[in-house]
Amino acid sequence: MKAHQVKILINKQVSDRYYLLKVDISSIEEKIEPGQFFNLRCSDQLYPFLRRPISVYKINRYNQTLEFLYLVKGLGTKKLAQLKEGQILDMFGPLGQGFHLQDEYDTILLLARGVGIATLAALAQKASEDNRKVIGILSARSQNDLLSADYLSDMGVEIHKVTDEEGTSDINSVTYLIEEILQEYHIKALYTCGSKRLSRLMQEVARREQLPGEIALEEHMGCAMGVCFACVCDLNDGSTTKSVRVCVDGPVFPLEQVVIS
Amino acid sequence: MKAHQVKILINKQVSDRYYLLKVDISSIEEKIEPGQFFNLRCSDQLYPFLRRPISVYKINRYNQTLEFLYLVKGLGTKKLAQLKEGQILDMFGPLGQGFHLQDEYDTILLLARGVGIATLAALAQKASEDNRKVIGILSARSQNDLLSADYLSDMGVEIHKVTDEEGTSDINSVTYLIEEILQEYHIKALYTCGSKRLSRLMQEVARREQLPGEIALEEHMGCAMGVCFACVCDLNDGSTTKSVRVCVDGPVFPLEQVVIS
Amino acid sequence: MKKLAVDIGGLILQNPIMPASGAFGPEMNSVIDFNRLGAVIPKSITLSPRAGNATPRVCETPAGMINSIGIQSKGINYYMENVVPFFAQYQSPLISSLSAESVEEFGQIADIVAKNPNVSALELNISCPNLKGNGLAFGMDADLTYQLVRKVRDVTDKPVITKLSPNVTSIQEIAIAAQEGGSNALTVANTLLAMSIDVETRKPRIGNIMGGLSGPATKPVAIRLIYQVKKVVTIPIIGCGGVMTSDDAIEMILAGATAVQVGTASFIHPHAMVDIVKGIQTYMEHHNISDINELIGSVIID
Amino acid sequence: MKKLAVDIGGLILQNPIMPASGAFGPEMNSVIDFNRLGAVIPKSITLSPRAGNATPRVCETPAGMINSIGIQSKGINYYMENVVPFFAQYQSPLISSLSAESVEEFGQIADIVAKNPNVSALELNISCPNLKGNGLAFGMDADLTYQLVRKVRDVTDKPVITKLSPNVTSIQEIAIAAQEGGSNALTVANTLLAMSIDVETRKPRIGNIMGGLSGPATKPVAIRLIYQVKKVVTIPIIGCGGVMTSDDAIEMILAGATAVQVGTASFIHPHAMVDIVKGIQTYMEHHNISDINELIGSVIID
Ligand SMILES: Cc1cc2nc3c(=O)[nH]c(=O)nc-3n(C[C@H](O)[C@H](O)[C@H](O)COP(=O)(O)OP(=O)(O)OC[C@H]3O[C@@H](n4cnc5c(N)ncnc54)[C@H](O)[C@@H]3O)c2cc1C
Ligand SMILES: Cc1cc2nc3c(=O)[nH]c(=O)nc-3n(C[C@H](O)[C@H](O)[C@H](O)COP(=O)(O)OP(=O)(O)OC[C@H]3O[C@@H](n4cnc5c(N)ncnc54)[C@H](O)[C@@H]3O)c2cc1C
Ligand SMILES: Cc1cc2nc3c(=O)[nH]c(=O)nc-3n(C[C@H](O)[C@H](O)[C@H](O)COP(=O)(O)O)c2cc1C
Ligand SMILES: Cc1cc2nc3c(=O)[nH]c(=O)nc-3n(C[C@H](O)[C@H](O)[C@H](O)COP(=O)(O)O)c2cc1C
Ligand code: FES
Ligand code: FES
Repeated sequence: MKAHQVKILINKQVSDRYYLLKVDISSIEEKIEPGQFFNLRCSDQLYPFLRRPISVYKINRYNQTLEFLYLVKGLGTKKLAQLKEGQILDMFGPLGQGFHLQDEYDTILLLARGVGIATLAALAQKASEDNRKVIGILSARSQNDLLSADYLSDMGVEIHKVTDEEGTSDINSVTYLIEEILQEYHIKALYTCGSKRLSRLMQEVARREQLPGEIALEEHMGCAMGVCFACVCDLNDGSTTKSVRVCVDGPVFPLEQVVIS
Repeated sequence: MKAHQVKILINKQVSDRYYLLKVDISSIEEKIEPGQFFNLRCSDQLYPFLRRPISVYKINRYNQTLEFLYLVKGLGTKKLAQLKEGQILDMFGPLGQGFHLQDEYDTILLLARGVGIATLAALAQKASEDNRKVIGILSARSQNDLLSADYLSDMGVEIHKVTDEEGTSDINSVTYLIEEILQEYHIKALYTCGSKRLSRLMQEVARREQLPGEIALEEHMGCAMGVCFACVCDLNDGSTTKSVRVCVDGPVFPLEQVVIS
Repeated sequence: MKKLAVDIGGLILQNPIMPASGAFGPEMNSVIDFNRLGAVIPKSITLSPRAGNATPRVCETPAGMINSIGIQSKGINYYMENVVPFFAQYQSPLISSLSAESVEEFGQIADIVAKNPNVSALELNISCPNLKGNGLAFGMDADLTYQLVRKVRDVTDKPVITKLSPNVTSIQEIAIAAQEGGSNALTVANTLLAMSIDVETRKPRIGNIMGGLSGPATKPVAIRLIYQVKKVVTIPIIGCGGVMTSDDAIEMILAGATAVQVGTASFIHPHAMVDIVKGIQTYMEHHNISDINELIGSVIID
Repeated sequence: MKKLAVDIGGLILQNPIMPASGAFGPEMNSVIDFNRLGAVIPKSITLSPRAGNATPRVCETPAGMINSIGIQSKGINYYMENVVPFFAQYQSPLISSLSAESVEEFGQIADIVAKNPNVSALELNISCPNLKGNGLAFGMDADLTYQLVRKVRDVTDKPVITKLSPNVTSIQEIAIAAQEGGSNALTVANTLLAMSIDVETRKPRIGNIMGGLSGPATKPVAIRLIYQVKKVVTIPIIGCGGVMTSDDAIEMILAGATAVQVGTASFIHPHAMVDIVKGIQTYMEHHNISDINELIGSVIID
């Protein structure tokens, strides 16, 4: 991990609330894995002050490009959205532990909500490249926020979209949808990101169906290097609870162990 | 006085250390006088935090443009220099009291040092337009810093350049130069800006020759509206000393009254 | 229409926004309409004329500034003859900020000022870090604060607002002392004692060596102080420190402030106070709040 | 070659730059070379394991951040068995930051830690505003400070550094108490007690309601504190608060600091400490200063 000064190739609005940022990573030698993230310096100002953690969305080592998909939410991402093609971005990383895809996971189910879609998209990309069957449930406020759906479909992911605006994203509907998918496919592992409510649901499914799974967490960060203990969450392995740091021990954790507050 | 949002027409480097900023003032109705200044917001960030006072350099009401000539010195002017043509500049003003040019001042002597040249250039412009004879002594570190010399010559000002690098700007040489000018011309008024040392010299000349004169002062400012009392200096009218504010009572003051610390 | 009026210890303000003393004066009438402010507070005034401190008197710091004006004042006579009548032409009530070098002198000046019918309330600046040159202030001692407020209380029935110092171990103690002394409201708070050195010249950036830090950098401290004081007093609080936007003002109100002072912001955005009043209205519309008083101290603690 | 070495109460540092406790740990060795630091100080350690506070534990503010980590700690055993040996592989001396809930406990933990030959000095964190949830700290009381330092002094001959709180009326009093208690140096200072509220959710932005403000916003207060403390003590001062650049570090040294801690800056620029050491060298070259000790406290007061 290191603060890299990379060139911005694209930074454009892709839907009402989302931006796509593409950078040149030819100067980055480290391996970059789905589930990992970079801590971005959104401006050279003192306010926003902290960096912002953003997951890798598309990794293209052939073209040496990396893409991020981000929601414009507060001060930091607003400034990030103002950066222009050709400018230099200071990004610290790659950080954290990525997803684990065991060889035997030939069919996997992803459940992503909101910005979590960006995080799981990188996993879907990798799984599809390995010729695994990927089923993805994408949940968002509106169709407009489901911008990765086509990209994922195109790579062969079976996509199910649920949205608040259509009333299809409530917990019952999603539970029902998961049931159907579990009946249709022999799912080997579950992955989720982006919603506490849906994560609890996935934990239930994992327990009931005895499925392994992983979850990518978000927590407010200070250092993103494991030294400040800002980004902690609890893991419970059945007997003991231990505190872990999202930035270095995660952001990806065993689904069944995470204590969702 | 008001915070005007004006368009930047030009913002370019004109010498090693100086920039020229030209803005569109068609939205500004107030009269703008030589000696007045605007308080510029150099960036929309919280650091630099305060605005920066910069004198008007060239006023062109026909084309509705206003120019500033500024030295890139610290954080604020560095940020100012980064603003691009087409961007909007937030400038508060016009502020302060400008120079007074009595009708009978048909021949005037200006003594300016460094950024003070910018301030006196506006006065020279006005005096020349009135067909007065203007003699200007311009003092700077180097020839490179004497960028307004040609501009002033072209409008008919008789220019004498003195610089540190040539060893011509020491107090003795300037004293001698002034003597020569006073012998050659019937100077009616003195104006100075930009150097304490030279201002003291001008005060002496004014006293000895019984000449009226004015000085434009610089002082660190908070509000630039006369309310905070950050920018004070002392005036002494021979009997009593009173505290005045550079931002509203000045920046132009009677030469003989200013107490130069 | 949203109800913006608040009550500061008996003084009713049409809205909670007013200037902070020292960052406001008659000259600003060419920039904003004083009738749109909750109150007006000119710079702290002293009994005798005072010269103020050496220049430079201000310097900027990250997201803030340090000042060491040092209560430059033309004295009480000039104030009564010129400043008070000037503000009398506006409908916004005039709060006079007072500064003095002893408890006695506070009593004297309060007596003179409060007698004027055009003065609606007094603010006691017991917290100026620039007065004695060493950063000390009356407002750093609870007993002195009590005595001082009591002395002023004895000479007037008009609302008395005590402006507290943030440079103390326990602002709660001082706040309680001021309340017990008879203060009708508290301004929380004045500037943080601070210093800045130019590494090129190796000199302090302000003539007085130390000065008071204001601006957004200090807002998190002000919010904390308001929150702490709100828990221990019953009199209203006027929040002060680092407010630039209406969100900042609302943050103070949520923390426990009934009204809010805006100081340094006016140096950056001369129009700030008027913009903040508008922004508060917009916030209330968005959040469906009909009376600003509902917001006071309404921070949600789980 | 410029002489950068300084003496902190008997501990010689190759250069004056070290991390601030809580903003540094073993994990940073993949980003910077620990051998280039004047010293290393991991996060404050407690006798028993501690859980720390509710999340979110950090939020940003203008030019700064608030934290309420709350001394999450794996306890002294883990520390002695893992952290101390880890840092023993580097040549930079290890300063152990200690936190405890009573004077007795400070004595106990100091005894254990100081006995380890790989620990070069102790820093007593008597100023953490996050420990008791109400922002109070030992370091806000001069007597307690004296007793606490004395207790630790009794158990070790190694250099003891006392880290002071900025949230006090008179830091000079506490500094003198620590010196009289036997402290060999002082860290000036810890974070400013602060708070921030989200106006949309109306909730505090950090789980613990209040927390400690750090970062550039606070530097002017830290500079003032260093300047004040320098005037009243003879032991060396380690400046801390808001240092981002070598100019900031030099500003602290001019104000009176012998060494400088860098905390939050590493979150923004992970490489900050190493860059600052380089920057100090450049400054000394430009200004023709052969020994950094010439700069300590050399602010020019007219
Ligand atoms: C490991 C990780 C990966 C992420 N990946 C993505 C991604 O691919 N795309 C995306 O749009 N978002 C992602 N997020 C969330 C993203 O970090 C926040 O949306 C962003 O920090 C908000 O910053 P802001 O200035 O816009 O919002 P503000 O609300 O103004 O931020 C204020 C502060 O809170 C922090 N904060 C706010 N929300 C979050 C959050 N959800 N997680 C962590 N910190 C937060 C900010 O970092 C900042 O310090 C990820 C978060 C984490 C922890
Ligand atoms: C009425 C007036 C007119 C001026 N006209 C011009 C002009 O036409 N061209 C020009 O180049 N400069 C002019 N100056 C000086 C100019 O304001 C400063 O050079 C500028 O503020 C420096 O800002 P900085 O951030 O680059 O430097 P920094 O040194 O980083 O500034 C730090 C702080 O000190 C203040 N400061 C520093 N130097 C001065 C100064 N000489 N006067 C007032 N405040 C200062 C800054 O405003 C800022 O608040 C004028 C000053 C005044 C008061
Ligand atoms: C230039 C300046 C002068 C000030 N003078 C006074 C004063 O005379 N009396 C007073 O009570 N406070 C004075 N203050 C403090 C302000 O009233 C206010 O408490 C402080 O600036 C914090 O608020 P702000 O961050 O909104 O500016 C002054 C502040 C500044 C910046
Ligand atoms: C996330 C975080 C955790 C901290 N934890 C500790 C701690 O455990 N012990 C301590 O003495 N100080 C702690 N501090 C305070 C720092 O050591 C330092 O005093 C403060 O941050 C000011 O310096 P800075 O502005 O350079 O960060 C912590 C600061 C931060 C930001
Ligand atoms: S953000 Fe500092 S430990 Fe994770
Ligand atoms: S700058 Fe405030 S009175 Fe002049």
